[in-house]
Amino acid sequence: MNSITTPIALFVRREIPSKQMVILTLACLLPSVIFVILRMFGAGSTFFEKEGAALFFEAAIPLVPIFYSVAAFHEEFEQRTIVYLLTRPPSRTAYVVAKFLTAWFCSILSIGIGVTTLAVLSMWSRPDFLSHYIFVLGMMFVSITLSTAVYTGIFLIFGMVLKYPVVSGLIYTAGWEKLVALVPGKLQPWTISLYSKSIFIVATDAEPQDFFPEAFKIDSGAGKVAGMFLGGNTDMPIPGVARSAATLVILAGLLLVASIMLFREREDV
Amino acid sequence: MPIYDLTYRGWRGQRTRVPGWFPILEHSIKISFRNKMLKGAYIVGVLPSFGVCIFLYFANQQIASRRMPISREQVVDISRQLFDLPQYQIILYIQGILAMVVAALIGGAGISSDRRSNALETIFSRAVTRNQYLLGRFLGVVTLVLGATLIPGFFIWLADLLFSADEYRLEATLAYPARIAIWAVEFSVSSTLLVLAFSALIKRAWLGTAAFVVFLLVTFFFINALASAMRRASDGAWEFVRGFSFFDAQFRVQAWILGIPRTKLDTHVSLTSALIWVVALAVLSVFVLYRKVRPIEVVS
Amino acid sequence: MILELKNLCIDYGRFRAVHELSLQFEGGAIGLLGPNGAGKSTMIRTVLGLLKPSSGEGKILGLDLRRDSVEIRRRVGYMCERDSYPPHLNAVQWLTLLGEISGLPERAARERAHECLWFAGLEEARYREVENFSVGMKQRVKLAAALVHGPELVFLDEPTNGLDPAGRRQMLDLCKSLHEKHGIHTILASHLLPDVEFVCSQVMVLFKGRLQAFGPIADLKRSEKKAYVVRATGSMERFVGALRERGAVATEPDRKGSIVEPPVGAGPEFIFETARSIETSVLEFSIFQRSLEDVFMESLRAGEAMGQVIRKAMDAPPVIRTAGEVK
Amino acid sequence: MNHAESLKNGSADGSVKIPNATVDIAGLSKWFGDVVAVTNVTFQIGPGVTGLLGPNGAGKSTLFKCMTGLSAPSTGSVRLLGRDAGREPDVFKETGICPDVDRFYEEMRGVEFITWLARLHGFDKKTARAAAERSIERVGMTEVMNKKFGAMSKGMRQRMKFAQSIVHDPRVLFLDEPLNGMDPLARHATVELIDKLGREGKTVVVSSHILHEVDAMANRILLLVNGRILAEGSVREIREAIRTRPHRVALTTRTPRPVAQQLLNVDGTLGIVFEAADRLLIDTSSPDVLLGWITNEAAEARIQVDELALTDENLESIFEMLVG
Repeated sequence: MNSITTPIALFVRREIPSKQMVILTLACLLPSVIFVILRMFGAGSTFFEKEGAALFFEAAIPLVPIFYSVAAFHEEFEQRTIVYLLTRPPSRTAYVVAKFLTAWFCSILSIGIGVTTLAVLSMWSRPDFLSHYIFVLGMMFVSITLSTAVYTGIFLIFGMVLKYPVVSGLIYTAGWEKLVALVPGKLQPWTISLYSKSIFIVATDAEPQDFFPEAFKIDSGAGKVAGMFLGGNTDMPIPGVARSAATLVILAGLLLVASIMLFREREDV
Repeated sequence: MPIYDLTYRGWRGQRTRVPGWFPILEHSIKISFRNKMLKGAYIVGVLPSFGVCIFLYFANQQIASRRMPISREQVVDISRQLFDLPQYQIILYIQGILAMVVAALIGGAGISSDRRSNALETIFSRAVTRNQYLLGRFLGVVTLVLGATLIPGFFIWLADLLFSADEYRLEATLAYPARIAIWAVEFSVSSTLLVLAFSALIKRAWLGTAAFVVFLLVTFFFINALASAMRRASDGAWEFVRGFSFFDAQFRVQAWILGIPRTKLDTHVSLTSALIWVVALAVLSVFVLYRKVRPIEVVS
Repeated sequence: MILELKNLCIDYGRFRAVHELSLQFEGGAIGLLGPNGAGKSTMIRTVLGLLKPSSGEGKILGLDLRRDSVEIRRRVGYMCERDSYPPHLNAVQWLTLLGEISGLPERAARERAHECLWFAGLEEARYREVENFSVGMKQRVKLAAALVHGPELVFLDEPTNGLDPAGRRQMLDLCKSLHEKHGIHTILASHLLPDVEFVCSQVMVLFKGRLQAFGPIADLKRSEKKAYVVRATGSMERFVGALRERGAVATEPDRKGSIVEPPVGAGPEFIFETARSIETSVLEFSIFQRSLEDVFMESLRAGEAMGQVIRKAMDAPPVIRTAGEVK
Repeated sequence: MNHAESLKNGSADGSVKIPNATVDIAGLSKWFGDVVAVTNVTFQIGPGVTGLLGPNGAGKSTLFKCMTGLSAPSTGSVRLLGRDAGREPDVFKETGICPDVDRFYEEMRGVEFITWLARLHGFDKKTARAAAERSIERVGMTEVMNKKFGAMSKGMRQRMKFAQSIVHDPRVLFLDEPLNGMDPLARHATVELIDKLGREGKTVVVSSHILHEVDAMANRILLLVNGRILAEGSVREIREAIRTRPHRVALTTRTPRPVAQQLLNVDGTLGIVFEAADRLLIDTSSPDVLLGWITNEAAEARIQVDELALTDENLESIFEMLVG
């Protein structure tokens, strides 16, 4: 057990005060900033479950894990600092598990801080916010926990295999997943964002189009692009919470096992 | 028969008076065109405007074929409805975005790869100063971006002029080339500075490009999300806020340079904040470039 | 006079990296020695005109350090320690660019690029990308790059770094030929004292920003002591024992042998006689000289006591990074 | 390689058996696709300092990676302390590695980084810190141990890297170019430290290109050329095994011509070259006879010897003879 906790402690120690974490956490606090500004104009009473949730589910959850998990292995391989770890007693499996848990933990932490801050701030416009939305908030955390695990697993593998993992990760989340969402039909169950969003949508008992408000479709040449990415998908299939959660858990497990196997075979350090 | 000495000889020839930035400018352009991917991107980037030219040709043919004897005002009106400043702006804006992609590909790797590969140490041990180096790098990218915006702009204007069935078209569009040129300079300078700043900020070659794109998209999404939510609350403020999204700001400034009246404009962005943001980003970029590119850095 | 410094001081903020440095280098090949943080790189950068001295005067090739920094860099070559080349360029392109930056017309720059690559022994690889070169070839490219604009003086910073023995020998031959055959004054900074000794005839030792020793290596190595370094076949202990028995002063033998001072009045034949008397033969014999390492260590000792020196050598001189360094 | 036939070749059967060997390589080959880095190498390494030499591209770093389990051999076996390092990372409790990368966790402080690495060995916080400080002290870096890596010079980083490899007091130590970038003071101290570790009975495998430094610390040499072991043993043993090359003695004297005349009559003299006006290079098949003769003549003061040296019994000339 010690051979796993020490690496985790080491990696967390490296990550917690890092510049990267500060930047990502601040980025996750941006919705709260927007909310505060709105509040000053007297608007934003439904910001949390509409625009706020959209920003978290469309931007934060798929993007934040990229940076943490790519840093986990890719940088160590590139800088070749991995040698210092591999020539120590803990096994390679232990390192993968530790890196996975660290990146996962950090993603949850950054996003969680953002979500919690926004929820607490929401009491400003609706003092009974927490008591009403405690279940929604809980489901949001369930979704964040499960989907960041899957994204972490994917990007961990990207970091081990690909040459430009950050760019590839961006192409995957900001390109592929968004593109698929625009195409109605059978492809949508192949995206992770479907499951992560479904958990939240079912919990709030909302329709997809409530979740993607018209607000994003602003009347300008540039604004239409945003509409395409954030509001195009209104006919998505919505699997139940149990099915979504199970899918995410299984996926995360498979990805972790795959990354362990990849790392055990990897040798060009 | 003499035997010549082919070993190392010194060089005592006349040195040129060319300033240090010139070879760097020349080198950056040469390098960009040696890379097949960039060359491809550049050519693809210029292509849409040719599509527009072809469209103009057929559209004008059609108008000419069913032309009836009408007054001068009507003729001018018809051609103005077919293709005028708002259309120019949309096309050129798309061209601009494509040029920005070219800039990101060329400029994003520029300074960061010099820094990362430590080539700067050797370059700065030669007769260049930091200003000359930065100027050379900057002009190298600007020239290409300028090419990718100016060439399509002028082609469209020429096509508009030549294919138009309207004999008064030249008179009506005489000011356009100058406006297009001013816009092209403004656009390429501001986007190049931004790209180079990201390139100097982030040492990994492609991460600089990625960071630039992420920066643009994130500011765009967040500013627009903020603006759309504010829209219900206040009328003037949300337009002001939208000026802080680089894409929207560029769009607004472009409309201003091209001289499109506010009433005809299909966008709600405040010109003041757009101008502030464009200038501020440029100043910030220059600052970053100066901070990050230094011959010698003292640590601790 | 190639390099003339007078009371030169260089500061980084409050840290004084070079103290009142004065020297006159008349040309030739000179080794620049000193432990890390002694001010070597500071000095090189000042002399290249990249750093402004805070006080004092300096002239290089007759050019003023403060005023003519660009002209200095036009006429001086610099081979830096770390790899330094942009990606996706072949050797000729890279050298041509550097030549043009230094003010050569384009054609001349290209011709010079080929010539320098030939000189560095890279004629077959000149159209390949520098990135794909081996360590030894990268070092050669750097050497060629330092020469492409036809400098009158070159700084070589650790030119043999990472080279294997054969590559190192070839590189040292090239460095040596710069001065001997082509009349380019050479300043060689290296941590490998044998390299410096091979290439240079003079040396300067910097320590904590001060000049500790300066002059021809042969003069510095000369020793007053009349002694010999001796190694014999068979047991050295026995040989040293015999030498001592017969009145000589001999040090404990190490891998290089023993330093023997014959008794007063006896010449070198005394040592051979002793060897013969115990039925062994002399394997190696030479007149004792201080090694360059001794000279180096002693010049540092001159400043402070040795123990202190090693500790003090590390008290926080700032780390200087050049433009590219990624950490 | 004309001298190779006089040496045993590095095949599986002929290698030297070493009692209490800690590193045991048998029939090791390693290839990456078409690239063959190491071919059928067999050797053992015991306590003491062993120098691993070879030109660039000879397969040294691949061999290092295979020995330390970072890379799995394509065929053959690698036993480190009787175990397989790739499968049983426990062996690293007694093995230290100083790789040739110049990278650390740059945002960490020196002592902190090494403490963490010590903790990976299972030390608790206090012990790890103490071990880190002790190893830093051994490499003489106590003064700067609280600096961040980003603010250290190359030589300091190099020594910190050395410190991390000895933090757990390993029995086997692999050092890949440990002296690179160090200044003469640090080199001197580090060579002494390595020499001391060897005398303490540790197995130290050290690679370096600076032959005179290897000469000063290693008592055994492994010479790797083109992915194969070309020679192993002490400098003396290797020199004696090269029988095809005559021994060369350099003699500086004020009367070179008459001396050369007489030398021609000495048994075993194969040739004499005048290298300079007063310096003779004598090729001989029996150096003992020649040296005996010179000693005798010099003792009688019949010839005046200014300098006498065996020019080819050092690592540099052996390397040149074998590798060229």
